[in-house]
Amino acid sequence: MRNRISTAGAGRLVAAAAALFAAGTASAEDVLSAGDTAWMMTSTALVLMMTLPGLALFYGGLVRTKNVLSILMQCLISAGMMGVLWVVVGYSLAFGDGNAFVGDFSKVMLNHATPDTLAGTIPEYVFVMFQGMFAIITPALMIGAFAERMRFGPYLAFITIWLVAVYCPLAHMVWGGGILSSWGAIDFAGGLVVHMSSGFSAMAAALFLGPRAGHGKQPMPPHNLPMVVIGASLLWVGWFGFNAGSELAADGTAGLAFLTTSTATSTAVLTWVLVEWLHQGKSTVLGAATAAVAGLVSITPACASVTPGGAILVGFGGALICYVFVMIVKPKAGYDDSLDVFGVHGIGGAWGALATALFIAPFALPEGMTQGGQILIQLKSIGFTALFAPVATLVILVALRAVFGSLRPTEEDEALGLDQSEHSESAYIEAA
Amino acid sequence: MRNRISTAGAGRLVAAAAALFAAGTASAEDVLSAGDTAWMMTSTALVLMMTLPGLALFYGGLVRTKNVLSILMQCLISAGMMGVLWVVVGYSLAFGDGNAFVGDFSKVMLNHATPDTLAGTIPEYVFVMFQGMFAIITPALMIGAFAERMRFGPYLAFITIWLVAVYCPLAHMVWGGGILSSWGAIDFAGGLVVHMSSGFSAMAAALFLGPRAGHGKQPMPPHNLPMVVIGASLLWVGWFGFNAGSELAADGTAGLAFLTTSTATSTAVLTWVLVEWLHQGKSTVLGAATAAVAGLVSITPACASVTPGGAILVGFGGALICYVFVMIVKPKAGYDDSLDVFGVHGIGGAWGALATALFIAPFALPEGMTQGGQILIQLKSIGFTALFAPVATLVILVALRAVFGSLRPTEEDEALGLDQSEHSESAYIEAA
Amino acid sequence: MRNRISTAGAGRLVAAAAALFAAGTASAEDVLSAGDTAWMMTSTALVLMMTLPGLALFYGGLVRTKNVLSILMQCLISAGMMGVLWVVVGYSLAFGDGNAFVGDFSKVMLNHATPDTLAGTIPEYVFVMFQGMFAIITPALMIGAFAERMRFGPYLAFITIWLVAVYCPLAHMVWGGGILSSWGAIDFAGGLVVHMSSGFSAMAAALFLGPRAGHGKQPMPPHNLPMVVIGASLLWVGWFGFNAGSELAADGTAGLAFLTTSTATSTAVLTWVLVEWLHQGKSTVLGAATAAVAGLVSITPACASVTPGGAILVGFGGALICYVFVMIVKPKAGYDDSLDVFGVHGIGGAWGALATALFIAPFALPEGMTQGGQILIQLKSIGFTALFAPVATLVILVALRAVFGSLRPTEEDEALGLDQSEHSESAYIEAA
Amino acid sequence: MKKIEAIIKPFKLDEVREALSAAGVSGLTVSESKGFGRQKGHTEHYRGAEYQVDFLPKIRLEVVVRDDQADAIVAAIAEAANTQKIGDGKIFVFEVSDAIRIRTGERGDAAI
Amino acid sequence: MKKIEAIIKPFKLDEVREALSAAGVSGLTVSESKGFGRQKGHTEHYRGAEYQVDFLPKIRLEVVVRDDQADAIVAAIAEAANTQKIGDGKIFVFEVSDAIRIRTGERGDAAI
Amino acid sequence: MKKIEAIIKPFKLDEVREALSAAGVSGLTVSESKGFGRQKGHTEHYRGAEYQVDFLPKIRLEVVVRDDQADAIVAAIAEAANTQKIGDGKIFVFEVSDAIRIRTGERGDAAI
Ligand SMILES: Nc1ncnc2c1ncn2[C@@H]1O[C@H](COP(=O)(O)OP(=O)(O)O)[C@@H](O)[C@H]1O
Ligand SMILES: Nc1ncnc2c1ncn2[C@@H]1O[C@H](COP(=O)(O)OP(=O)(O)O)[C@@H](O)[C@H]1O
Ligand SMILES: Nc1ncnc2c1ncn2[C@@H]1O[C@H](COP(=O)(O)OP(=O)(O)O)[C@@H](O)[C@H]1O
Repeated sequence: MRNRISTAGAGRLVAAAAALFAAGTASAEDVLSAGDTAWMMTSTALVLMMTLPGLALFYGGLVRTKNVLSILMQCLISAGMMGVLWVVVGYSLAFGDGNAFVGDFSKVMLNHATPDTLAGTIPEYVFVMFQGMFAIITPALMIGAFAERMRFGPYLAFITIWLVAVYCPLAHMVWGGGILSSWGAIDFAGGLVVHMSSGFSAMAAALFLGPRAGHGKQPMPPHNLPMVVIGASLLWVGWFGFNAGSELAADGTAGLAFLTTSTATSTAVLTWVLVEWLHQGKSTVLGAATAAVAGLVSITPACASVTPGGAILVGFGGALICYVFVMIVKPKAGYDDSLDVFGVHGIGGAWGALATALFIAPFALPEGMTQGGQILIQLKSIGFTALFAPVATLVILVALRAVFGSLRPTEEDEALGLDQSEHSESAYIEAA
Repeated sequence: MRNRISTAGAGRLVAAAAALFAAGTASAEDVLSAGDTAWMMTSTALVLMMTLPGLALFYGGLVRTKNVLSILMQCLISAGMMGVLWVVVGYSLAFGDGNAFVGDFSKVMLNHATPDTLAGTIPEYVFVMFQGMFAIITPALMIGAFAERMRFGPYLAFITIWLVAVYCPLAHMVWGGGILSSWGAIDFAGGLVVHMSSGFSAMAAALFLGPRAGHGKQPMPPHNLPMVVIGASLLWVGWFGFNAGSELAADGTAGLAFLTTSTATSTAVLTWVLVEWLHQGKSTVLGAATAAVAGLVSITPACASVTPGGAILVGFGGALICYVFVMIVKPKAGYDDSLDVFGVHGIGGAWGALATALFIAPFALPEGMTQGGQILIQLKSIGFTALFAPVATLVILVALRAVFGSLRPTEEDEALGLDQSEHSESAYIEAA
Repeated sequence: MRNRISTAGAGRLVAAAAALFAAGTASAEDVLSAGDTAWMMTSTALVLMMTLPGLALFYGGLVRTKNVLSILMQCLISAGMMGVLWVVVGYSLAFGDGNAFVGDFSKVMLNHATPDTLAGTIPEYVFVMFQGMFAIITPALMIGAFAERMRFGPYLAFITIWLVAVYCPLAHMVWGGGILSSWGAIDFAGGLVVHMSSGFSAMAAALFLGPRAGHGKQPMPPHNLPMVVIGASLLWVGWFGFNAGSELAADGTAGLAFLTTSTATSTAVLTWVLVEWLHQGKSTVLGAATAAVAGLVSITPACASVTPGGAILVGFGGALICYVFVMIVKPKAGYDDSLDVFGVHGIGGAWGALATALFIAPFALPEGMTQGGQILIQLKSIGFTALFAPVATLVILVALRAVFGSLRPTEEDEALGLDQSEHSESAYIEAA
Repeated sequence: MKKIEAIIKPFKLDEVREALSAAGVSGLTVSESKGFGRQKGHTEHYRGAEYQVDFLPKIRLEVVVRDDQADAIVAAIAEAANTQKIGDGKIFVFEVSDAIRIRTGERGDAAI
Repeated sequence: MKKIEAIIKPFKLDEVREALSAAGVSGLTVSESKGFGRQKGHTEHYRGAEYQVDFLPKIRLEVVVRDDQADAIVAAIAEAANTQKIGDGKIFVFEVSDAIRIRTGERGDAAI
Repeated sequence: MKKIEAIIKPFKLDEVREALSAAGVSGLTVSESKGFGRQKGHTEHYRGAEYQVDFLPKIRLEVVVRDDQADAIVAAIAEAANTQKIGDGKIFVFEVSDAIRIRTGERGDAAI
């Protein structure tokens, strides 16, 4: 077995970058592996499934009946817009050579590649798509924070700019050979790039847009909990592609990432259910579903760096910390992060990025690095992401408000629901 | 990377046929690849997922509450009947030697094969199942055209005969070494065999059966749009198996097919949403979901023949053309293709088959062929399919009407809904 | 192609055990295959999908509205608790050396393994997770028998003990080199270990808990049949991982298992639909969905031992026998196996285990064994499982009743529904 | 004022509403309901369990009208909802003591 | 004629319908409703947000009967729907001015 | 006794219920309904098919009160449900001949 982690400094990111930069030059690596390719195509399909239908159902079930279609539409158009944008320019900005902060235009329209071009042991086309599915889900994760109160037009403009201005640079900095990668940050599958970036940006957007009408006064329970559970389940299943796929190969490290992903998630579900039981007297299905996502987020950056025992600790900690944020801090603080994007992805992602170093297995520690040193690197990277993403997001939103006037629907339209006001459709019709 | 397209005249079909005919004789190809086999088993599972639950949900959500179960049942029994029929005789009729128009009975019951028999680099059993899932979904695609108004018995008889009389011959002609293959038609994953054949046959059936009672007078909106979106999403995910699986290997061409599939689909979603916005003032979730399917259909025959840029054009054109058919032509013409099988699969499939040649990449053009020549071949193949499928379908339906009397339920039963009248069940029960 | 069946006495179980016991010692087998690993990670994800969301939806749709969340929660917590328990101790008890009846503590916390440890040609971590998904679904299968009437706390305690006391020993006896394996029992993917064990245990639990209030007097139709169909469909798709994954490799035997799985299931659907038509005058969607599961269960132990023709017989017999149990025996006998766990998994599993020998293909018969001899071994194994599982289950339940008082909710809570009484949630809310 | 309550077949709602508009009614309220009567229900099958459905879906329509309109309105409903088949439903007429339009506070005939 | 309106617990519907059939009623209409009263609601939890559910599911049953049947019918409902627990519900009686069977145009007692 | 029936906008239900509790009402029943009136509906689009939705969601609230409470209750509802916008709804008042509490058999004012 080829253990990429132990040989490759900060892990997959460097391996990926190295593979890409090496493309075209002959090397021992430069042979297509059908097994690795099979796994990566599967993983890519799984990551799309996380957004469609996974996330769409998870968020769609959590909102009120009158807004479920607006959520589905926001997920669909993320797959539409990001899917095109990624091939046209996003991939190049993230994985083109460029500088320490962003790529360049050398890979625009993928004109540099053919079916024969490899990235490591897989076709570069497959690598492009795998990464493209990350570019589809990351903006979509933010939807939950401003659910039920953002118009479709401004939303579409927002995620389009956000991909180019926030996601691609961050992906480049961490995975494309940029500055965080040179610090030595470990972010195997996207604790920083995907979850912290979306979670902290989402929080900024939630604060910027203000709470939903009636927030805090009127109950807004999920309109369909089975839908939430299907969504969470498909997220769990798809996340195996997200995490174990991030190895870019079907090997022992992928196997480790697969195992830690599931173990941390199981632990998080169990922990949340028991804590809620003690704290509230009963445990809820919504709690268990939320816990699954919290566990998945937490293990994402750490999945190839910890032992099975470490995964249990990551999942346990992730459940506890997210529980506190979702169940205690948010209600007290009073902000309207409607579906808890910050509490789960922002906080869970930061925890995971830290836990990566806290529980790092000996075989995963880069050569010449101490655990203490790695902890500091992780903290620095967390701090960087926690500042960069929301600040950039606010700049984008201010600009968009200048263009669109308001990003929100009118009061009347918000009361009517976005399904009607934005899309002229009803989710459920009991016809005669 | 082994690029099948460039070496194999009209592409996969010949490669597949060659592999099959060569089975038993030793050759360099005749070694099982675990990687290819892994990908093909995955692809096969994905293609089943397209029908169950993908298509079942997509169509099921589009009909009225009282008919949703009838749709689910029609999809289930397609998996039941076609699944058996394929193993017993269908595979042999499609992929047995036979003549230019249809296979023979040499592979009935798969008696010729053992677990050791290969088709190229994968077990023939896997190839049989992969093709079998196509034989399950193709008849099921037609359901949408005569939804809400065909009795279960006649439907079951219809698809059974249709598989043997329309699908197997066409699959043989295009993929089994038959006449269209000898013309040099390119149909990588089934624009002719699957989508045009079902779309044009469906149109014939819709006209033959006549419109639903109340069609054009009474609104018949989808009873559950989230169900439609889950269905479209699972179709998208599963389609990676359909298209990239059609390479029968996990290689660079599969990677290309994977990438073009997703890119064309994203483009189609984006295009439809923007066009609908301009044309109708708002874009709808149903539009976005329809667009995804239109994009997927369009790229199906072309997915291994175009560059990423070409895929954008295929998706863009597919969305535009299907939009016009679904939103403008159908309402004007007044026929009741209830769920737009013709407008999406028939038209989209024909567009894709043509676009294959219009946007063909240099590496995909068969040796010694000009682009103009390929365009003519594609047009001839489109014309052939557009005639053969619906005519054969009409013959079958006329015969069935002679046997069954009417293929439709009584007026009263149609008003009551097929769930009750055909299956004595209700989809949703709010019990005490 | 390496045909494990023909070389490995009682099949996969011995191969798996051999591979594990051999781990650490160098051998020709001891090389990681990326293709096999890709397929096994895919299979593992598919088997999780069978529970979440597959089984959760299948069972969730079958109960009344007021209990759907309790089902989802029981499935979620199985993934939570079993997922942790398996890594901590379950795997060791099942696949540790131990004695003829149970493993040992040598693999507790997986401390023996690293990402480099192999099980055959795949990372042992992947094997652990694949088996772990079986440990998640098996207890969850029992939920159907005592649906709508078991409190969450006792349920959680029950499945926790059951895994350790029933599942792990049985898995060891059959697959871990224990006594049934030494008899020569063939149970490729879990007819005994998974389906009979859960089916017979479930029956014991149903009898022990007694019928639901109103059982036999009041109709309790499924609250959401489309949900049932999505569940059954995802079970079908996921089952490819369950069965073909049980080969632990992407080879010809996996291809056979894949094909027989689908063929038997299609046959079962077709059979049930036609039989119900003849017997009841109409065929139902619920029947078709039930048939799919019956077919899948029946082929599970036999999937690598029969030809395609044999698979048709297995599916046909399975549908017939389960039909009789579900539609005739149960209503007559009057016990409340609410969602037919016994009738489908218990009976179907036993049938499959017998059919494995009845229809065994020559290439699958262990060397030196006669078919008659194999039939006797299968019968003996069926008898053993049919006794061991329910008796052990009863002992557990008696003990739990001593601890918890009653395992059931109060009459009032049962009338209110478990969603409210146990979890304080409503599945569906039509908010203002 | 009179309140006219009609229990009708669901698919007849649009026709009835049009007939009422034509007859000068400017507002009405409907709700989903289930009716038991001479019209036969049906049997559903779930894994061998038979389930008799006696209650059939009906629309319950309420409209409050001036006394002098009542007869015409009853006749309009009766005509529009009639299919000559069992289960077409009933119309019931009640006295209304008072009516208030919430928005304006208007009372009596002015409110409806 | 009288209209009898009863608000009952949903699980009592079958019993009540049988009691009414036994008492000679040949038609009735029910609808789903939610009741607020002395019977306590419950609390639901959603990610720490508490949500007080005051309205409980009830069945609203309407039956129009001849004047001379009214007392017997009221008694039949009251008996069949009674569980001796809070929340069993209410029965209200109203005068009906007229009744029409849509199918036949019959009026008055003949229509019900 | 009087029965007061109010057709109100759904999002006003909580306020109205509180106003009624404040006014001494201890029980009431509500059901979902759809109203047609001066308030405009909207158009929905499904693949080019336009679908006019004339009926808007309303809550139908019923409360039976003593004769002497009736005016105050009507006023309380009218105030709490008022948004000054078209579609706020109506209140209708009816005579009740009798009321029975199922659990106890109490009759008349004691039953409500
Ligand atoms: N006495 C009654 N009180 C209230 N509703 C009734 C009564 N009789 C009939 N209905 C309603 O009228 C509907 C039609 O009645 P039914 O007896 O089936 O047919 P028809 O009205 O043609 O005689 C029933 O489904 C029920 O909703
Ligand atoms: N004054 C009223 N007007 C209309 N409906 C009422 C009234 N009082 C009670 N109800 C209905 O009767 C139901 C039962 O009332 P409740 O006070 O809970 O119990 P009980 O009838 O046993 O006193 C309520 O849920 C409500 O639907
Ligand atoms: N004559 C009527 N009979 C019964 N319900 C009515 C009547 N008129 C109006 N309604 C109900 O009242 C609601 C509000 O009426 P509408 O005309 O829209 O506004 P407003 O009450 O402000 O004039 C309607 O949606 C309908 O449910």
